[in-house]
This record gives sequence, structure tokens and C-alpha cells, in this order.
Amino acid sequence: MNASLIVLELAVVCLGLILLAQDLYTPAKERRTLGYGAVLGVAVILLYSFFAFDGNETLYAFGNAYVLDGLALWFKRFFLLAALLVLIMAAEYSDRFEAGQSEFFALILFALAGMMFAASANDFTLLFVSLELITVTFYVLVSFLRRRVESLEAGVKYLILGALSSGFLVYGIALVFGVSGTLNFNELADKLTNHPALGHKSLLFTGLLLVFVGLGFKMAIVPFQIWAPDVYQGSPTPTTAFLSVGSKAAGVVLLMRLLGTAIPDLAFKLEKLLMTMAGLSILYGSLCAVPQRNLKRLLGYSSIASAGYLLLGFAVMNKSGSSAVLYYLAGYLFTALAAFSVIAIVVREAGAEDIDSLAGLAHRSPLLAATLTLAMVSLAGIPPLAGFFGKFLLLKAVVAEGIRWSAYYWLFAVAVAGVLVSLYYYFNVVRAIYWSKNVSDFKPISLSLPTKFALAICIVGMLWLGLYPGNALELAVEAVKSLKLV
Amino acid sequence: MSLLSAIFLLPLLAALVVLCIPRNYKFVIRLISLGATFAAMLLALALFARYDAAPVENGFKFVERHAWVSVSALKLDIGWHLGVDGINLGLIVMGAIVAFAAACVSREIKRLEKEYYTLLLVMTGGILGAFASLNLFFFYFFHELALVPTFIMIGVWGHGENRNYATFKITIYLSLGALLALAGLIALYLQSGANTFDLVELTKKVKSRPLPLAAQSFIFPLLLFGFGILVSLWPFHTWAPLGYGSAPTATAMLHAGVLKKFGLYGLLRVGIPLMPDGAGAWLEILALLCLGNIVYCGLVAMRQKDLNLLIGNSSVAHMGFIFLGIASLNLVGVTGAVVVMVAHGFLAALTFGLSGALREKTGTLELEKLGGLLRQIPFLGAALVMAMLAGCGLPGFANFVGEAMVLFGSWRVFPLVTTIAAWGALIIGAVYMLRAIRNILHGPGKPEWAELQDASAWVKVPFVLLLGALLLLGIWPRLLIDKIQPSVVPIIAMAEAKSADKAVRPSDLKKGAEDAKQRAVRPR
Amino acid sequence: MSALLVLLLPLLAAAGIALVWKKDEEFSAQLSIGAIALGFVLSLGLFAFTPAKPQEFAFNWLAVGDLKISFGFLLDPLSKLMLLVVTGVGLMIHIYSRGYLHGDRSFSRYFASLSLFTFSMLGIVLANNLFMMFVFWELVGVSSYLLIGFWFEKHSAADAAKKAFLTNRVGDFGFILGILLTWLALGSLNFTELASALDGKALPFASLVEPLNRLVGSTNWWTVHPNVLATLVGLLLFMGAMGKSAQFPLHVWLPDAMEGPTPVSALIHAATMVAAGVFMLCRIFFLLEIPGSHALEFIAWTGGVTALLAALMALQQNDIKRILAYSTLSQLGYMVMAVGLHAPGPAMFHLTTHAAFKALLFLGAGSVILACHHEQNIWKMGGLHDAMPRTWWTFRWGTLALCGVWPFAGFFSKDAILASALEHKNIPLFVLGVFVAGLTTFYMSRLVLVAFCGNARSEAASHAHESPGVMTWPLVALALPTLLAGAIGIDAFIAKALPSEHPSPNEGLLNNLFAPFNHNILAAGFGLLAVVAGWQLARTLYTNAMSDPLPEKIGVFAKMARDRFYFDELYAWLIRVTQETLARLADWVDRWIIAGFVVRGTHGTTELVGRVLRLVQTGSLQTYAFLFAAGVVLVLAWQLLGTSPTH
Amino acid sequence: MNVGLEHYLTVSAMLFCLGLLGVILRRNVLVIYMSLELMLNAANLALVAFSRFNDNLTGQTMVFFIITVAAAEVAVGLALIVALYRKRQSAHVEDLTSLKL
Repeated sequence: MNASLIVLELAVVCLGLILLAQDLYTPAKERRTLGYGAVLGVAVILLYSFFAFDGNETLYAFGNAYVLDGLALWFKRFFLLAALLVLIMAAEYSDRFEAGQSEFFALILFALAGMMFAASANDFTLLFVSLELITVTFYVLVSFLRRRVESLEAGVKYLILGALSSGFLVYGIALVFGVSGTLNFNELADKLTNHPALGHKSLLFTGLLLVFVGLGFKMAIVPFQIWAPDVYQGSPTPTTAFLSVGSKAAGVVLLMRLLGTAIPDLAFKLEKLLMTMAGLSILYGSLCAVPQRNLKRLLGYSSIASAGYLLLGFAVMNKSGSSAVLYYLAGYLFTALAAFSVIAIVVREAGAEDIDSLAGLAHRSPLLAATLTLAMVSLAGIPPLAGFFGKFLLLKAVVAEGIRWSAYYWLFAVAVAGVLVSLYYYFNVVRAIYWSKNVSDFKPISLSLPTKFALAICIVGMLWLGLYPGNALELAVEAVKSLKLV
Repeated sequence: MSLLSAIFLLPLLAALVVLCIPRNYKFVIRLISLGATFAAMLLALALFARYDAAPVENGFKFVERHAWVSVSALKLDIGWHLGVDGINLGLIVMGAIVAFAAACVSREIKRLEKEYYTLLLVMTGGILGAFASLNLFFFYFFHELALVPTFIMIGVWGHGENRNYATFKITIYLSLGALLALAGLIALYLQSGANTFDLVELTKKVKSRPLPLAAQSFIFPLLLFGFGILVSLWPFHTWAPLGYGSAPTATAMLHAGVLKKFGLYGLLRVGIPLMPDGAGAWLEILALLCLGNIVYCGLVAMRQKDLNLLIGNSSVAHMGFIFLGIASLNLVGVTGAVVVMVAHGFLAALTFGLSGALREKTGTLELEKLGGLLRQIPFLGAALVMAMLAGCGLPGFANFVGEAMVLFGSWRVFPLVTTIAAWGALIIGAVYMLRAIRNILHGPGKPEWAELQDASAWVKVPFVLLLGALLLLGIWPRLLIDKIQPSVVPIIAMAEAKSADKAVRPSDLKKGAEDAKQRAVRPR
Repeated sequence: MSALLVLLLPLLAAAGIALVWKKDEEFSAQLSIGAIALGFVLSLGLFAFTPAKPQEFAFNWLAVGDLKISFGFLLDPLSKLMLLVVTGVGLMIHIYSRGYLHGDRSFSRYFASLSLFTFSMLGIVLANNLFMMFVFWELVGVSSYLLIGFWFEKHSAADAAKKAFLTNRVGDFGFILGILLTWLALGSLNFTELASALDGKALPFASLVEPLNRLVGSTNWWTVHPNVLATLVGLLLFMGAMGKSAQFPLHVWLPDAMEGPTPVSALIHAATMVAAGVFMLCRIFFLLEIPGSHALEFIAWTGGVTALLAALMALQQNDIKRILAYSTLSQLGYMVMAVGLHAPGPAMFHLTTHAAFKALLFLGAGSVILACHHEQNIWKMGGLHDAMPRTWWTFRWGTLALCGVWPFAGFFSKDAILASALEHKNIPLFVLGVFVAGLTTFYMSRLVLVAFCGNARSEAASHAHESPGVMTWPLVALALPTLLAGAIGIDAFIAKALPSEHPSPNEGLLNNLFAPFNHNILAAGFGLLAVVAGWQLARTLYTNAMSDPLPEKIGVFAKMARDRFYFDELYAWLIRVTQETLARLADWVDRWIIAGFVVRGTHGTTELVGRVLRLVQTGSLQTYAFLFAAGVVLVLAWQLLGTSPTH
Repeated sequence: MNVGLEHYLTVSAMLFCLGLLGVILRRNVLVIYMSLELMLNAANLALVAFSRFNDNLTGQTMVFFIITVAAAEVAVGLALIVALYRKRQSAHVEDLTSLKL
């Protein structure tokens, strides 16, 4: 029982509190600087994480409820990096809130803390609490633009559906606890191995499925994707960004723990389900995005598709799949955040979220244009960017399973079809940037230094993961070592 | 950095440099691009000069390999592996020359030069890299790297009212082709049991233990149609004329001339030798489909009203001969196919370049509007006449040599198909090519073109270069063929090693079943 | 090596003119003339001082697997003679052109193309294998394309060039197939190797029978027989000759080719290019006379029919050049017929003499045309004999030779052909030959009477005057062989290379002069009779005629003859209904089925599906909650009630 | 009769379904929200029952967490709904359809 393991989370929370306190002494105009302060803080914590832990051995705390292993550490750093970029975006964006900028930053930090706890959750209790911490903060973040009806509506929709999903989640937890008599992942795993009969209890399986529903909601996979487009569209862009990267990743890591640590022996029962959901999500996301004109909504749909691709890595139920998932997530972090950062600025300039508001971006700010183009190309999965290698690994893992069960070839075909369709709408965006007919204004867009920095990080990340995947892949493989998968 | 990698890394580096230059230094940007492509061309020629047909182990020279990604846990090992043999040597040289020519004709671009030249250089690097790599991953990687700029360039700098539709179409088509090919390559990677994308390793592995028939029978079609779509194999050809019709000149030159050959090269390099049985089942069908290219597209070309569409269709038709040569699967035919690949590269670049110059001068390519231009623009006119005649297989140009060899090679295997192909080559080709000459250059001069000026000395450079290459190879084919032939021999040998596979086949299937089983009963 | 020099000189000249000296017209003309002059001298040397037995030398041009193609020369009497013809006649025509084309805008381009043509033609002559021959065959086609279309601004010229090239291509299609078949059967393309491969072999094509039977699905009611193949090879190769030598039914391009400058018509469409077909037939004669092959009968009759049709068409032409063109056709018919009658020797003989006098006639016609300010209608001429004396007597000599009047060259060669017809007991063709000879005399006399005699029918004709020396001296130079070529023993020389029916021992000019009579009096007699008859008929009809009396005499037939028996119309229609229709169809399918329906269809469906799926997102929270719950229920039901995952 | 585990579970299941139906069928956001709380409490009941019957207190700790979280959720949620009501003068879900398709 050593509390020193949660030092990172503590640091983040304290940072948030300091921010709130500092807010009292800061005049409204300088609030933005608080955001940059938060960025610095997160950066420091991120750096510190590299000195403090190496994640080679698995450490437990709070009666095995909290685990710190390679996977947890990988995801903590992932979340920290995401939060860092999102905070820069938020600082850029914050002048659109007439009040409560620093609350916005602080809430982002609290959500971050929740995600970091989720990364270490080894117990249904911690799973539930961290998830709720994320969700509840997001209720506020989503509806932060109190004057805009869309924002509020999105908030309410997210609130109701989120609460609904957590209702299923807790009920599922209750059932699991009822049958197995434990809430700890390791113990559950042991029980399942020692008494295989337990695995055939349909009540337990129901509970697990309900938990899975809760996580599926976070990841926005069909059929629990319904909220995503509306919420993505309605919320402030930084929130959308954090939602699409952070909260999705939280779902991913929890699902990974659940399948890899808690129920490795039952996981194969979910194979068919996971495959189906993956295929459906890919198709639904890609197809619905085709006629979409609203940028953020478009990315909402595309994030559903991405969730589908992530699920491919789960469906194959092996380490190569899981490491592919991590790799894809890493790429997705840079890509999505790049896209959203650009969109945030464009939306601020144009006041509209329609694709046509990108018209003439090539002239107004070549950097933004290039970044968004790269992001789209990466999302479409075209070399030499991160998205390509991520998709390549996932597809490779899928095809490899084809030898065992030919259904995977069909899954592969579906994935390819999805890529093909997605090319079309990503391409539309690029087209809007470079050669749309009616370019209204050529007024150049000026970018603040931090924004440039953030964009640079994203571009470098996309290219590095695409051009030199070796190290990143090694890290991913290291991270999934602790999972009980073949 | 060895000679080989320098050839395609140079343009990529130049692309980075261009990226860093402020956009209003247009002259510098253009200069750098020209310089880089020119240097690449010289290097390629040096490579060609230093290449000797003496046999070496694995048959590849100028080999260069570094580790790239090697994750033992995932059994993933992707290495950087370059090398040339007679087959890709010609393609690389041709690609480098065409790239320089393309950079020369890019004068026509008048907006967003910086982006344009960056993309052009990336495309060049990608193309040459794809041909130089012996690792299937990079083979595909570089192809995609070259493909994306193609789409963007057509979309941004293309012309014609249905440009956007063309861009959309070419994007979807080529991406579909590329993805199918990728699927095939991944499947190959897994099924071969070698767990490597390294072509040499794969070849060794397959020689010792051929792929199971079942695997071949579904991987080869993937590759065939994946690559086929990239090469506009009938009936997946409709993207080509449209796309080239609306592409900027340089893009059309590079894609039609060089990048398109990627699919054929892949089929020849990967599909046929590694999967002889899979190939065996499909070659007749391929031979029939290539008639679709030669005859059908030739007929379509006869009806075109726009020069670029005519050329586009004719270049689709020429692909048919290469497919026919590959399908014949004997030394003469395949060597001929490779020769046509190179020759058509020069030819397509030449024709598209000339039509681009024509459009620049007259502003239109509609056959009806043009006429009697030979008097006004003797150089461009003469060059166009030569290009057209080369296109309908006139001796003295490289195409004739290749096509003749293809006919000789395929005649043994598919006499009927060859007969029809000969008709397409001699008659149909001549009909539309002469029609173009008749409508554009011959006939009474029209008043609106009275004060047209002929090309200036600098404009002539690329065309002279390409024509020279065509004539040189047409008059002295051994220059190329003596290098190609030794490298084709092993491919034929592998392709004919079917019976060996049959011998191992049952054990193979059992083995496959076994490892499938033991994968299925994993610890749960 | 000097043969190589002969071949390359014109090429160098052409290249030099095209690349360097385009601006300097005078020099380019001299360059081209000099090249061919030197070539002529060299070929004279070859002719005189090299041994008669064939010598051959070759470079390895291309060698892949079992396909070995060499770039090589075969020097035997046949090629030597042909060299002499090409360079000799060509030289005259080159010189003449300098005067004829004087002041043309594209003077140098003309000479460049002329030299290019000479190069290609010499290539055919010297080639030692079928592939080389095909290569230069194509080059000849394209250079004639360039020369016919020399005045490309004229629609008629541009179309004529296109027509000529395409028609030739049809012939070449057969030619290449023939080459492929030969290669497949005999494994070589070299003439001497082929010949040695053939002799002694009973059924040389037996090796092909089995595979071909497999191909055509050999049934008990039909299988490919070796003789069928032998015939097939012969005919396919002959198709090439049909194209180049404008044999029926591929004869349509030659008359239109007259759109080119007159010297071009003289060189290409009288003396050399059209003769290439006959030359080729002589070259590959051993392939045609394979035992069991029926190719020769077909060839003979094709020649005969061509000769007859062309002569009939010539009757009613009024354009001086077209008349000559049709006479060329019919003379070519003679030669091909001779080959068909196992008499390649006489064919070559006639080719040689014909080259001389037909070139002379064309050049004379050119001089007349120039004198009458580019008037080509003979009914607008007349009375030129005293206006332009030198043209007049040379033209008369040419006519006499063409009609086959003793002792002009044409008499001897034509007689040899008629004789060989008799010797093969092929009476129908003999009669046909004699009849055509009569027709020839008739229409040539018509031409001479109308154009030169009588009195001028137009301003231009009345003010006509003799052409400059640069044009008339070549006429004189050509007039000599026209008179002598028959008797100086050319046939004996050919006999060294080709199976000739009556290898006339070359014993002195005098004996040669009378050789035909004492060798086959029948042929010679009938020949001369036909001449006399034709001349009589023509004189009665056309002396001092102001317009053509023939139409009201033979009515509709005359019109048919004038309209060339509607072959062009027939072909135009055929092409329209076959190839054009196919092209339309293919284009339509491409545009609407493949591109339109399939591709756009897929695109549209995708978008539609997207729009439909989107409807789920109604925006109503209620629906969302319901769908969410429904999803949960679905998952649970499937996983719990549904079958457990199968493996 | 003595009350066994299954009775508790039945009740909690019924509660859960009631809550779900309420979410799906009711129009007023506040009522929907209450139904959601009902679902959470169904879970609580189940947990308590379970921990009572396999006498294991972990479940009850879980219940405390759930109650706490629910409180937080309610705070945020109600604030949100009030804000929405201010804006729209209604708390009916039909009015929440500006974001769709």
C-alpha cells in the first residue's frame, strides 16, 4: 500500500486547484496566461513521469485497486500529452468564454486526472469512479458555452445518455459482483480460472456485457455511438478534441484491462460481438460522414469509424492486436488534435463550422492548410503518415487471424471498404482547403506562438510515427506485455 | 548514401528545401526542382552505365539494406532494401529522364508554384523509390507517396470543367487498386511463412517451400486486379483518359509514363514468380482482358474529340501489349513487355508533354478547332507527328521493338489473341493517330492560329530528350535488352516451376490446417 | 561494306538536312542529290565488280531466347539490280525535282523526305531477313506518307496520304502474320536459312499442324492440313505485296497518291516503292513455290485481275497523272501475274524496264503540267509537240516502251511474261495479258494524241514552252534505258538469281534483239498485234477530237470506268458499317455503361446509403435513449440467447 | 415467508426497467433525470443485497461511491437543466433537436 504511485494524478489535481485559486487574483484579461501556466505544469508532470517511473515492474496500491504497469504508464503519458495540446488549444479558444476561462482549464485537468486514474484502474470501483470523474467533468465542458443553445443541448444529451450508460455500467458491476463476489480484476480472473463453471453463469456474462456497454458508450462504437455526432458538433472545439482523444482512449484502456486482466478466459466469447461492432462502426462512421458538411460533425462520424478500427485490434484478442491499438491511438492523438486545433481557429475566424469556411485557407495560412491536409491524409491512412502505419498494423493483425477463421477476411474487406469511402470525405476537406471556387476573404490568419508550437508537435508526431515507427512500436509492445493475451 | 538511394532521395530532399523557401522566390524554387531532377537523371544514367549484366547472387546489384522496423514480439521485420536488376534498371532510368522532362514543362504552372514543385518532387522521389525498393512494404509505401501528390495536383492545378469529378474518380480507383494490392501483399507476407516483406527472402522461401495452392488461388487475383486497376486494365480503365485529360501536363507525364508501370512491375516481380499456380489459372483471362485494352480502347480512342482523351485512351491501349507480353510468360514476350514499359514511358511523357505545349499555345485541344498547325509550329508539329507514328508502332522507335517482341512471344501461346492484337497495333492504332495528325497539323491553316509561335529553344529540351531516348532504344535495342534478358530468365524459371509445387501441395495443405488448429486452441 | 554506305548515305543526308541545314535550301538539295549520286556510283561498282554468288553480312540486332534478328545485307544479283534501279532512277528524279520544286516553301523538307525514302527503299532491297524487310517496309510506307502529304494544306493531299498509309497497313497486317507464321514453323527469318530449311522438306509446316488443330478445335470434319498452312503463309506474305504494289483489292490508294508532287509520283508510285511488292515476292519466291502450296495460282489471278481492271479504269481518266497511275497499276498487275506464273525472272525484268520508262513518262507529264501552269486535264492541253520538243520525243519513247513496241525495252519484258503464260498453258491469263496490252496501247495513244497532237484547247496550252534543262536532261537520260534496257541482257543477269523460264544466253545485242521471236513467236506476235489494234482504234477515235467520243459509244460502261467501278465508295461504306460502328459502340459503352452506370452508380449508392443511415440521428433525445437501450437489449439477446461464438 | 436474494434482485430489476422506461417514455428532462437516478438506485439495491447475501462488504463500499457520484452528477445535471430552461423556457426534450443528422 504505497500512495506514492498516484503522485502524477495528485500533481494534476493540485495543478487544477492552484489554477482555481490563482484565478481569484488574476484580472480577466490575463486569464489566458493561466492556461499557459497549466500547459507548463502538465509539461513538467509529463517530463517528471519519465524520471519517476519506468513501468518495467507492476506495482499495486489501494488493495490492488490501483495498478501501475507499463500499460498504465503509457496511457498516463498519452493523456498528459493530449491534455497539453488541448490546453494550448483551450487557451487560444478561451476568449470566447465571457467568464470562467480558468474553470475551463481546471476542468480539463480534472478530466485528465480521471483519465489517468482510469489508466490504472484494476478494480470495478475505480473503473466506475474514474469513468464518472471523466464524464461529469465533460458534462460541464461540453455545455461550457452557456449562451449557445447548441452547447447546452449537446450538454444535456451527453448528460442523459451518459447517465444512462453509467446506469447500465453500475448495474452490470452489481451483477458481476453478485456472481463472482469480488470487484477486483485480478481476483475475478483467478476465480474464473479456478472455477470454470463460473464462466458459464449467464448472469455474470450479462453483467460483463453491461460493463462493456458502458465502455462502448465512451468509445462511441455502434450501437452506442448515437450521441457522438451531436455532442461533437455542439461542444466547444477544445472539448470536442479532448472528448475524441481522451475519453475515447479512456474507454480503450479500460476495455483493454477488462479483457486482458479481468476476464481473459471469457474474452473469446466476445470475439464475434467485437468483430461485428468493429465492422458496423467502420461502415456507419464512414458512410454517414460522406454527405456531412459540418466539420466537427464530420469528425464526429469519422471518430466513430476510428473507434471501429480500434475495435479491430480488440477483436483479434492478441498482443499484436493490442499493440496495434496503442499505436493507432498514438497516431490518432496527433492527427485528431491537429485537425481540431486548425478547425478551432478556422471556426473562430469564419464564425461557421461548414466545410466551405475552409475556402482559401491555403492562401490565408499555409501552415494551417498544410496541417489540416496532413491530418486528413493521416486519417485516411495514406503513407507516410501515422495513420497509415497504424491501420497497416491493425489490418495485418486481422488478416493474420484469417488463417484461423475466414470471417476475418470479411472483416478485412469491410475495413478496406471503410478506408475507401473515408478517402472520399477526407478528400473533400482537402479540396475545400485548396481549390474551392468561391473564396470570400484572403485576410491572412495570424497564429500565436503556442499554437504554432502545438501544430508543430502534431506534425512532427504524425511524420515521426509514420516514417520511423520502430521505437514507438517497441514502446507499445512493452506496454501490452502485462496483459494476459497470447 | 549510395548511388541508387541518391537517385530518389535527392528529389525528396529537394522537396524539403523547396518547402523552406518563401513562396515569392519562384525562380529559385523552379531552379532547385530542375536541378534536383536533372541531377537525379544524371545519377540514373551513371547507374545505367555502371550496370553490367554479369550474374550475381540473387541477381540484384547496387544492393543497399538497413534495418527499419524490427519488433520480434510481433514477428514484424521491415527493412530498407534497395537493388536493381535488368527489369527495374530501365524503369528507373526512364523515370528519372521523364521526371526531368516533367520539371521542364512545369513552366505552365502559374499559381501556388511552391506547393506544386514540392509535390512534383515528392512524386518523383516516390516513383523512383518504389522501383528501387526490394522490400514490398517500401515498394508500396513509395508508390502511395507518389500517388497522393498525383491526386492533389490534378485537383489543384488540373484543367477542364469536370476536373473535380476526374480527381474524385482517379482517387477512388487508384486507392482501391492500391488497397487490394496491399491486401495481397500482406496476405503474401503471412502465407509465405517467411514473415518478411523482403522480396529476396520471400523468393528464397518460396523456392524452398512454394505457397499452398489455396493461398495462391486467392492472393494472385488480389494482386492481379489490384495492380490491374493501377494499370487501367480493361474494364477498370475509365479513370485513365479522364484523369489524364484534366491533369496538369507534368502530372500526366509522370503518372502515365512512369507511375502506371508500378502495377505491371509488381505483377512481374511479385505476382507471377511467387505464385506460379495462381498465375497459371489467370493468364488466359489476362490475355483476353488485354484485348479489351488494345482493341476496345483503341476503338474508343478513334471516337475522341479531344486530343488528351485520345492520347489517354491510346496509352490505355498500349498497356494491353504489356499485359499480353506478361501473359505469354516466355522469355521473348516478357522481355518485350519490359521494353514496352520503358518505351511507353518515354512515349506517354512525350505525347502528354506535346499536348500540354499545344494547349499552352492554342488554349484548346479539340480536334475540330485545331488544324493546319504544322506550318505555324514546325518543331512541335514534327515532334507530334513522330510521337504519333511511334505510337502506332513505327520501326525506329523503341515501341516497335517491344511490341514486335510481344507479338513474337505471345504468338506461340495465344495465336488468335495475337492476331487480333496485331490488328489493333497496325490498323486501329494507325487510324486514330493519323486522324489526330490530319485534324491538328494537316489541312489548311486557320486564321485564328496564324500568328502562333513555335517552341523556343528551352521548351524544346524535354521533347528532344524524350525523342532521342525513343530513337536510341529503337535503333539499338540491345542497349536495353541485353540487360533485361538475364533478369527475366529466373522469373520465367520460377513461373514454370508449377509442377514442383504440386508435388509439395498435400503436405502444405495439411501443415496449413495444423498450424491453423494450433492457433485456434490458444490458452484462454 | 560499300553496300552499307549506299544504304546510309541518304539517311545521313536526310538527317543533316532535317537537323542542320534546313535553312540552306540549295545546299540541302545538293546534299541529297550528292548522296544518291554517290550511292549510284557505288552500286554500279557493286554491280560490275562483285562476284555473282550471294554474299551476306549481318550484325546481331536483337537476340532474345530463340528470337534472333540480325541487321544484315544480302548481296545477290537480285538486290544488285534493284540497287541500280533505285539509285539510278532515283538520281534522275532527284535532279529533276530541283527544277520542279524550285521556289517551294518547303524545298528542304522535300529533299529530306526524299532521301529518307531512298534510305528505306534501299533497306528493303538489301535486307537479308524478313524482319529487316518489314522494318524498312514500314519506313517506306511512312516516307511515302510524308511525301504524298507534302502539300498537307490541301485537304485532298492530306486525305490521300492518310489513305495510302492505312491501306498499306492492312497489307502489312497480313505481312507480319506471315512473318510470325514462318518464324514459328521454320524457326528462322533469314532468307538463306529459310531456303536451306525448306529444300528437301516434304511438308515444312507439318510441325504447326498439331498446335493449330488444337487451337481451332480440330474436329473430325475439319483439321488443318500442312498444305493449307503453306498456302496460308504464301498468301499472308503476299498481302504485304498487295498493299505496297497496290494489287486489287488494295489498289485504291495509288491513284489518290497522285496528290503528291509529280517527281514523287515518278519515284515512289512508278519506279520503286510500288515495285517493292514485286521485289519481295521474288525474294521469297522459294516460300511461295513450296510443293502443295496453292498461293501462286491466287497470286497470278490477282495480278491478272488488277492488270485488267486498272487498264479499263485508265480508259476514261482525263487527268494525265491519273492515267499514268492506272497504267502503273496494270503494269504491276503484269509483274505480279508473272510471279504467279512461276516466272519471277520476267517479273523482275519488267520491273526494271518499267521503272525506267514509267519514271520517264511521269517526269514528262510533270514537265507538261508545269508548262501548262499546273493544268492536269489532258482535254485542256493539245498541240504541245512543237511547243516542247524534248519533252515530246522523250514522252513518245516512253509511250512506245510502255505499249511494248519492238525494239523498245517494254516489248521484251512484256513478251517474256506473255511467253511464260503460254508455257504454263495458262491460256486465260495469256489472252487477258494480250487484251490488256491492247488496252494499254489504246489509252496511252489517247493520252498522246489528245495532249500533244492536235491544237491547243486552252490558253495555258497555247503559251506552253519547254521546261528548263535541269528537268529535261533527266528525261533524255531516262530515254536511253527506255530504248535499250530490253536487249542488253538484263534478263540473263536476273537469271543468275531467279528461276527464269528461258534463261536467254546473253550472246550479243543483235541476237537479243530477235530473241523473243525465235524463242516464242506466238507471244511476240500476239503482243504486237494487240499494239497495232489498240493504236488503230485510238487513232480513229482521237485524232483532233475536241472531247471524248467514247462515252456515247459505250455509255454507262464509260461512266463506271471513270468512277473506278465504285471501289472507293464500296470501301468507305464497308469501313463505315464495320469499324466505325464498332468504335461508336465501344465509345457508347465506355461513356454510359462502364463510366456512367457502374462507376457513377457506385458513387451514387454510397452517398445515398450515407444519407439514409444518417436519418437515425434524428436529434431527439428520446429516440437516442430508445436506440441506446435497444442496442443494449440487442447485444444481450444475441450474446445470451444466440448461439455461442463458433470456432 | 422469508425474503431471499432473488426477491431483492427482482425488485431491483423492476426498478431498473422502470427507470429505463421512464427515460425512454417521459418527455420532461427532469423526470427523465429522476428515472436515471432510479436506475442507479436499482443498482445500489442489487449491490447491497448481494453483499448482504455473500456477506462481503466490498459491494457496500461500491454503493457509497455510487451515491457520491450520483450526487455530483445531480448537481451538475440540474445546473445544466436550469441553464437550459433559462434559455428555452422549457424543459421538454422535443425542443432539443437543433443538432441532428
